[in-house]
Amino acid sequence: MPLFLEIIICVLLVIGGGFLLLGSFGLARLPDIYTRLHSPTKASTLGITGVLLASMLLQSHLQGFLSIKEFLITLFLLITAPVAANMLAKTALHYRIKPLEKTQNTHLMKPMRSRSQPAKPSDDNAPKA
Amino acid sequence: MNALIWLPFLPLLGSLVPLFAARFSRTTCAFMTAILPAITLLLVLSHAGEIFNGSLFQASIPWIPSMGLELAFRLDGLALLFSILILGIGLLVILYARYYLSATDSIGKFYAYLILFMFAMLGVVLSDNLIQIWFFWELTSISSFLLISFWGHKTEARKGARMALTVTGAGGLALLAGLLILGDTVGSYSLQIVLYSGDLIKSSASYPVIVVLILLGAFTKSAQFPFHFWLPNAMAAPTPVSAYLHSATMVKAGIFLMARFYPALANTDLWFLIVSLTGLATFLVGAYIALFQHDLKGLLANSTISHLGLITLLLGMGTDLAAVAAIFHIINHAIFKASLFMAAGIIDHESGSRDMRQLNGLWKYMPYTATLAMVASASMAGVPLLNGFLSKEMFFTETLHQASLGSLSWFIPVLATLGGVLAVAYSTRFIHDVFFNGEPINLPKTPHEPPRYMRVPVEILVALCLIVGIFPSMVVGDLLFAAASATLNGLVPVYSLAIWHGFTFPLLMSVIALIGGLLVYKNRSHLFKFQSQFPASDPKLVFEGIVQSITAKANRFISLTENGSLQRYIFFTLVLAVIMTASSLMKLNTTAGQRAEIPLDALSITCAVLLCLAALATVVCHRSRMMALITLSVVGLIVSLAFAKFSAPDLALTQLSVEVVTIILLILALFFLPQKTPKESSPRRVVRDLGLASFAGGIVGTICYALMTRPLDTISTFFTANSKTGGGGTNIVNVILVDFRGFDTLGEITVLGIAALGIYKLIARMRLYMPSTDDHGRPWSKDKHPILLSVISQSLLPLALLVSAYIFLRGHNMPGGGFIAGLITSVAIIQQYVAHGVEWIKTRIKLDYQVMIGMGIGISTLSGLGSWAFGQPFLKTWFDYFYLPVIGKFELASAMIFDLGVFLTVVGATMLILANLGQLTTSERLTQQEQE
Amino acid sequence: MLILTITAVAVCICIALILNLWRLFKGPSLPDRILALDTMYINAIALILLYGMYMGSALYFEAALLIAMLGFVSTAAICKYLLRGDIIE
Amino acid sequence: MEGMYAFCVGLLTACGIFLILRGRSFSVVVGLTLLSYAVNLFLFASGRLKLNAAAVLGESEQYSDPLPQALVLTAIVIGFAMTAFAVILAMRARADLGSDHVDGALAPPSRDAAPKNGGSR
Amino acid sequence: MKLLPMPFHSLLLFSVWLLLNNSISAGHIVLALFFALSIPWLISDMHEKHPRIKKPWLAVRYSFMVIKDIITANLEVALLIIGPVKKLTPGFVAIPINLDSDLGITVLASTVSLTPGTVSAEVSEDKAWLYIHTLHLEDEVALIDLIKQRYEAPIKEIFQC
Amino acid sequence: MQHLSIFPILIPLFFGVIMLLPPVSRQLKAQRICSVIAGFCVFVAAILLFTQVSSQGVIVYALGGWQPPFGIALVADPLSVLMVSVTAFLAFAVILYSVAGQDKGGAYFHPLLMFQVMGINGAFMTGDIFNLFVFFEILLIASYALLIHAGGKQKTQAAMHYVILNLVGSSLFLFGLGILYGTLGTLNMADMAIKVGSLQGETATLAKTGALLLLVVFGLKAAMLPMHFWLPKTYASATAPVAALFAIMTKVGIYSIFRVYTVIFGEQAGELANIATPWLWPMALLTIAIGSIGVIASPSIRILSANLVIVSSGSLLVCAAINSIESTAAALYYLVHSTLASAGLFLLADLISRQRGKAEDRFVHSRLMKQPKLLGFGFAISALALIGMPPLSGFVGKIMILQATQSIAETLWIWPLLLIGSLVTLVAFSRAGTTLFWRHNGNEVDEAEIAKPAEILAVGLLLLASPLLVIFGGSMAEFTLHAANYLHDIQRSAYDLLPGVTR
Ligand code: NA
Ligand code: NA
Repeated sequence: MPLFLEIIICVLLVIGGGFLLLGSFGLARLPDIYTRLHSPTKASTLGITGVLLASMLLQSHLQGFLSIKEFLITLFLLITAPVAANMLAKTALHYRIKPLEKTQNTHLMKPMRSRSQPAKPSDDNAPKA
Repeated sequence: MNALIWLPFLPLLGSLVPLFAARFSRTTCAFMTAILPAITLLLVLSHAGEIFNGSLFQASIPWIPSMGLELAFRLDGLALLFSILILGIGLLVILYARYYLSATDSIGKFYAYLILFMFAMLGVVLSDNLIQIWFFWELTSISSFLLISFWGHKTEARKGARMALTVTGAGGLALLAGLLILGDTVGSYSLQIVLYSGDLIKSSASYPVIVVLILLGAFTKSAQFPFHFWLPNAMAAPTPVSAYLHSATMVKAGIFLMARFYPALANTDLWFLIVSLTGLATFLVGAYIALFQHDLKGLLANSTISHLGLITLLLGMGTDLAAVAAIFHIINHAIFKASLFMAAGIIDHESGSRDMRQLNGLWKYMPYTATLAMVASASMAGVPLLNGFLSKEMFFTETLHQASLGSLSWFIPVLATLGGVLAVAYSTRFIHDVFFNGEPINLPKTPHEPPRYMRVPVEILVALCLIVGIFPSMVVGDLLFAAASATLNGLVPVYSLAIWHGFTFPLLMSVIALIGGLLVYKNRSHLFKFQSQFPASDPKLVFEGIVQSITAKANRFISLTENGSLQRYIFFTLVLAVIMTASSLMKLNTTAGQRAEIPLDALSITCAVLLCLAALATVVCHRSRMMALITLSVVGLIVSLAFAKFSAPDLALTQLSVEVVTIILLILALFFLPQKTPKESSPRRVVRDLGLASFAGGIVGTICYALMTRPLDTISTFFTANSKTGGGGTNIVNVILVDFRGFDTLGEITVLGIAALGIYKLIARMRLYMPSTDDHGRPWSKDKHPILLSVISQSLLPLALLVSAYIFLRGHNMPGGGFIAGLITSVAIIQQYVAHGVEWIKTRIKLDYQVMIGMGIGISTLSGLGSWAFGQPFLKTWFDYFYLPVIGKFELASAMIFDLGVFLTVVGATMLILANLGQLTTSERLTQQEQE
Repeated sequence: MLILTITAVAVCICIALILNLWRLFKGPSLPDRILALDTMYINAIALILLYGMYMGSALYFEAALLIAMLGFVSTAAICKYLLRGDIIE
Repeated sequence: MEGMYAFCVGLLTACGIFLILRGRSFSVVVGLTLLSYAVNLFLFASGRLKLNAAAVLGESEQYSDPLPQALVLTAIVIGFAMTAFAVILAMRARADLGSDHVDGALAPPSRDAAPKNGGSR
Repeated sequence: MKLLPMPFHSLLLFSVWLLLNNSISAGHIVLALFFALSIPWLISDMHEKHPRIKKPWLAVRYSFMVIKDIITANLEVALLIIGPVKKLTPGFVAIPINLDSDLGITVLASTVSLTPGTVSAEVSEDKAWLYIHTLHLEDEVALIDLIKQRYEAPIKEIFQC
Repeated sequence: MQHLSIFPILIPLFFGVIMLLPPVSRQLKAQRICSVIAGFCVFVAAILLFTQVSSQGVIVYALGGWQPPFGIALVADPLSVLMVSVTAFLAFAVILYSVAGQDKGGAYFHPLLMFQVMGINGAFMTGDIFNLFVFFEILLIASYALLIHAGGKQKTQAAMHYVILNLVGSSLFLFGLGILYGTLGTLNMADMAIKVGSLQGETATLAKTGALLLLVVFGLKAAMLPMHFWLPKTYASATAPVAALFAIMTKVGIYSIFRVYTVIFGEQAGELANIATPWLWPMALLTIAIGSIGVIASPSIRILSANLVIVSSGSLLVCAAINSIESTAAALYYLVHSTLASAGLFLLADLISRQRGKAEDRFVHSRLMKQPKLLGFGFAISALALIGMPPLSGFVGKIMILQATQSIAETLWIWPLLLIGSLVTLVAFSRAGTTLFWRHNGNEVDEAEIAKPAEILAVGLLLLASPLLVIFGGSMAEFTLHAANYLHDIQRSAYDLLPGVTR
């Protein structure tokens, strides 16, 4: 295997592995569900892309022809990750999970739950119906 | 084969006659019924002459040789005697019953049962095979049951019949055991051989067992003490039945049996002890009880018991003369007791009562019947010039010659005389208490003489009492001799049938009996008073009580063990499995074998830790169901990774796709189930289950390890070698699935299809608990179909289908195949259901999933059937390589069609399950929401 | 070098998986756990690809593809369940 | 590796059995699923473990035993069908019997309710 | 029935098939054509009408921009994740949107989820507001502007909706 | 006719599939016609196969043309054709009965019946132990679906227990199979029989573990103590024709025990010879005992017949424990008899129950039946057969079993149990019969359902089998002896079943 190829693969792998670890690290570390959502949605998606690219290069080299079917996985993940995040956010909202204390605009959570227009901040203090 | 074979079967045919003849008048019916028995009787009599000359008729045809059962009959003196009794008295009973039964009774049914019994009884006495004897023996029990319960609407008839059947049935089983051991000892079930193997039998170790078992059969049938109680209760039967079965024939079957096996079993101390003591006890007990009966038939029944005891006693005495006497008494008792029962029946019939406290002074109303009854009664009492006297004299004579009780042998004649006294007493009571003794009290009817022909059978029998009594040797001499000869294997002693033997000791005993009996009767009030001190116990109640207490105990036991707890049932099953495997595993000394192990790596350890933690978490969190589902998913994921790691990509793919479908299914179901499991197991229970579970897990792990570390030589090399050349594919696993073991796969998709059909059945008309809030009481979100999900799902569908096609097509050569492809397609469609809802899909997809299943299984089957056209067995595959100009070389294989069937079945089944389950709520939920 | 890198990355992913599991157990809410599961799917894909690279085999690609497709379906289904109770309506 | 594998199989078995012995249908179904994982892994292991030996001709130097793999595939499918049936049956039982307990909430079986004399008279 | 009910999908399917099989042999091209035609035909009923991509070139440019943003976003997020939790200033933001098609909204929401420190959490029922959660909310107005101009505007142009 | 061996499996499969496809799937009437035709065809095929095997000997049908032990082979030997013939006969009667109206009350009755028959026949015919598992699952899943036919709480609850227990059983089956494959490396039973003899030491011990696990599985199917609990409720709650068909289901377990523990782990299995015997003894005897206790405690015909099924299982297991040619022959005769007789009783119970109003088939006072004579006659026939009283087939089976005991110890254990069991059955039946048919209040109700001709025919067919089994008892016993001989001497013929193996 040519060295440059090996280096590229290794770099891609390291990037991928790093971001994957980072995504999971964030998942474990971040303080509330809403912040945690960010971490796998972005970092892990990028990380897996790195690994996929590495795999693509290596397999192409091993098989002797351009093997780019790994793109398909990337495509799938890029399409689905935001939807999964969206569903999870909806669920978290539905479950009325308290966000981190210092989260701004928490008054928006109520209209988000009911999928209505955003309300003024003062509405948040109004007694619940 | 000769006419002998037909003897018993003529009555069998005859039992059908009354069923057809019942449509005619009762007289015609009786007449037609009598024809075949009459012919049989003539046939029997036609053999009599030769038998008197010492001939023996035998006939047999093989039946079940491996069991030792053949259809074998013998007609010797004993059989002749009994046949004549059975057929002769049977004919008289037919005539008698014609008048006895009322117009509301079904006479056809009665006659049918009666003749059926006649058949069975003839079968017993004519049998020449041990098993066949038992065969007919049990038939007599059955037909007797039917006859006793002829008036089945009466409680006492049902109970009496049940009791008789139970007691005689139990005896019958003992008899069977005895006969089987006997046959085994002799080495043949042929009676002929058995009768001549007496010495062999008596010297064998199993002799005592044989004797006891066979005698149990005989004693129960012949109502010997302590099994006598069923007979009085069988009196619930119509009187003709009592006259026939319970005096003349069936109860004599036990006696017959003893006489039949006399050469083979008798003449040992054991035989003497059991038979004579039982007989003596029965003789006295029966006579004593008879005296206190108020029921006419009860008196006769108990007297029958007593007389049967007498005969038994004679057979147990061990002398040849006693045996002769026994046989003579069989004849005499049959004659006088049948006539007495008939007389009692007439009295009952014409006065409406059988209670001797009501029946008084009937002489005035029915003098003719009274005369007949008195003669028969006198015979029963042993009055000279009547047949009863003769055999009783012989009996007394024999009692005097007994020495086997040693210095206590004088007990026997004394007790015999005592029995005689009691017999005279109850016979006197039968006459005096009924025909004299003042006026009738509260009779339902005014008594009168019966119809002319109803008396005829009694007349005949009473006449016989007299004729035999006066001219014994002329009338029954030959018959008695022949019968005795058969009983004694030809060694008949010298005996005399004269009425007068001079002033002998037996005569003195007779005189004592007569005078004593009259005296006892005269002073009966004292005896009755004495007897009334004892609490009356009805054997029927005792018997039913025992049966019911057994039933109750059984009930308690069953509800204790089968307590309806599935957990217990599973527990037992697993405990058994654990015990069995553990017992064997303990002999495994070294767990690890010689095969080299794969070294551990960090990745595997991590995955294993994940797997174990997730599995444990599933257990720990199982009460929070959603959580359990999530951890279960983790387990499933790691399992698929394991398959991938250990070189099974097909398995990994399958496990992954099945996993998702299972999770979706569980989620669907969870909606209708409680979200949380209550804590209900006691700590003890948890510990117990944990113990069992870990023990079982340990065993499985140990076996698994032991297996993996040992080398194995398998048939798989064949598959590797033939996969490409024989199956046309490089993916060996897939070739095994669609070719080498395609039959398994066909079965597997059938299972899937059936499961879908079954689930469809389960879902149909299901009443649902639909929670309106989740387990925290939150109302459900109003957003049915999140916009992002809908849009993205739509875009993913074509891609998913393409992937599915890809997986399907490559399956034969690369990991994949119809099953995985089917699951991917299903998941893709389900995703549309999740994203868009049922209504949306309904208008867009019009697939009949049931048809799809049918098509799938059908296509797979047909692809297998195609090979028949080429003379090949089912599922023989075909493949070939083709070349087309532009496309190039490609392969076509019948396995592809088979796999297509798999694909269709999987999609059809999965969708039939999930879509139907999903649809379940839709309509109801819509209305629910409108109300909100 | 490649093998070394693969091993190193595999270790990273192992740690990631354990972190995922930790979050899965810790929760505190169900969406947290589902998120952890979803992340685990992604890490599993990476793991399979790495294994394929390590073994130099392309046989494992489909497994990764399937996880990518099906993992999403199950995440979406569970979320839908938590939102609506009934996933097919 | 074999030891760890066997340990995992044993643990899965134990977890499955423990859950099957719980009284609620859902736990039982989850237990059955765990048990079927164990079964599949066990059956798979009967062909011995091999690395990088997928049973695809031309893809590996040595081949793992393909037969147990085929058997496990069949077992997975059948297991899926059975689990599906059990799950829906559990739903049905909840609907019919008013409880998700595997024994239902029925009155004691009629055997106990029958009169003590068994009706003979 | 149209020959090509979903031309974009057909193209996608065609290329994905070849991608999957790593082959451009004649046989696979035939198969790819077959699936590219047959699958859309099979599921055309299942497909709701969405606006077509009217400006493909713009779409390609947009894609590259998003990819670039994903990478930068990830680095930003990485810093936030590693950095002290105290520094986080998360918040919810409601973004008024002006897209008529569900597809457009979906693309916008997805883009937003993949790029700078934000996750789309909800779309209002009237499809006029996109609610997002952001890890690092400093200037709400600037964020809204950024999203509307950098992402919403090109999407609107691409789909002409 | 070279494909005859597979007909008993393919015919029901084919018709089952036809019934799922339009136009047949749309009309119950068409399904009924199909079903009757299928039942008849299966029966004819079974009889043809029976005669062919009787005259020409064993037929091996290598599926896919792959020679055993590599491919799956169907083996038509005397035992399997006997079982298949009984199944076919029973199935035909059950179909006849069900077309009279019991097939209503739920979808897919007839296809499921077909699949059930396919599963049972397959289990009997296959010569491959994993294929046996597959057919077990087919017959089980079909039985689950049939059990819940027509719905109702009792059925749901019974099904719950039945299904879960059997799922556990299936898991154990697979564990067992894994062990056996892991030690023997083959799945064909004849091949296993050959290979097992050379197992030694620890591998043999491991194989023994697997074999014993299979015994648990088969015991569960056969309702062997302590795994019999599921049976009474399951059989008693099933729809009549289903319950009747279930009569053969426990026999599948029994069959498997005979097949596996005489053929594979029989006399010639070296270190593993007769491993099941010590376990079978106590459990078989206890099964008879507990079945008999159940018999006496039964409050209704259905539960009574279910308990009789347990007793008959126990008796058959005793024969398996004796493990001799004679006992196997006895078992086969008894098996045929008890299957058909108890099936007949299940159907009869339904007819009786339909005419007795609320009392159903319980042994209590009730109204008058519409057809007391007909039903009473049928009841008497099946009672005599099941008690084991002459002149019906039960007594032959019973005597054959009694005669098959070898040692005094065996005799002392078996005889009293079997004979007391018979007595208990006699008591139970006499109580049942007198109560059912004679203890009524005299009221006749018009709406009571009369037994339909097809139903009477079905019951008649099943009951008729009993006297026929006695009349032709000689040839029947000869055949079972032949089958038993073959089974016990399998080592000699094993290589004939394995064209793919050279000695
Ligand atoms: Na729904
Ligand atoms: Na973002």
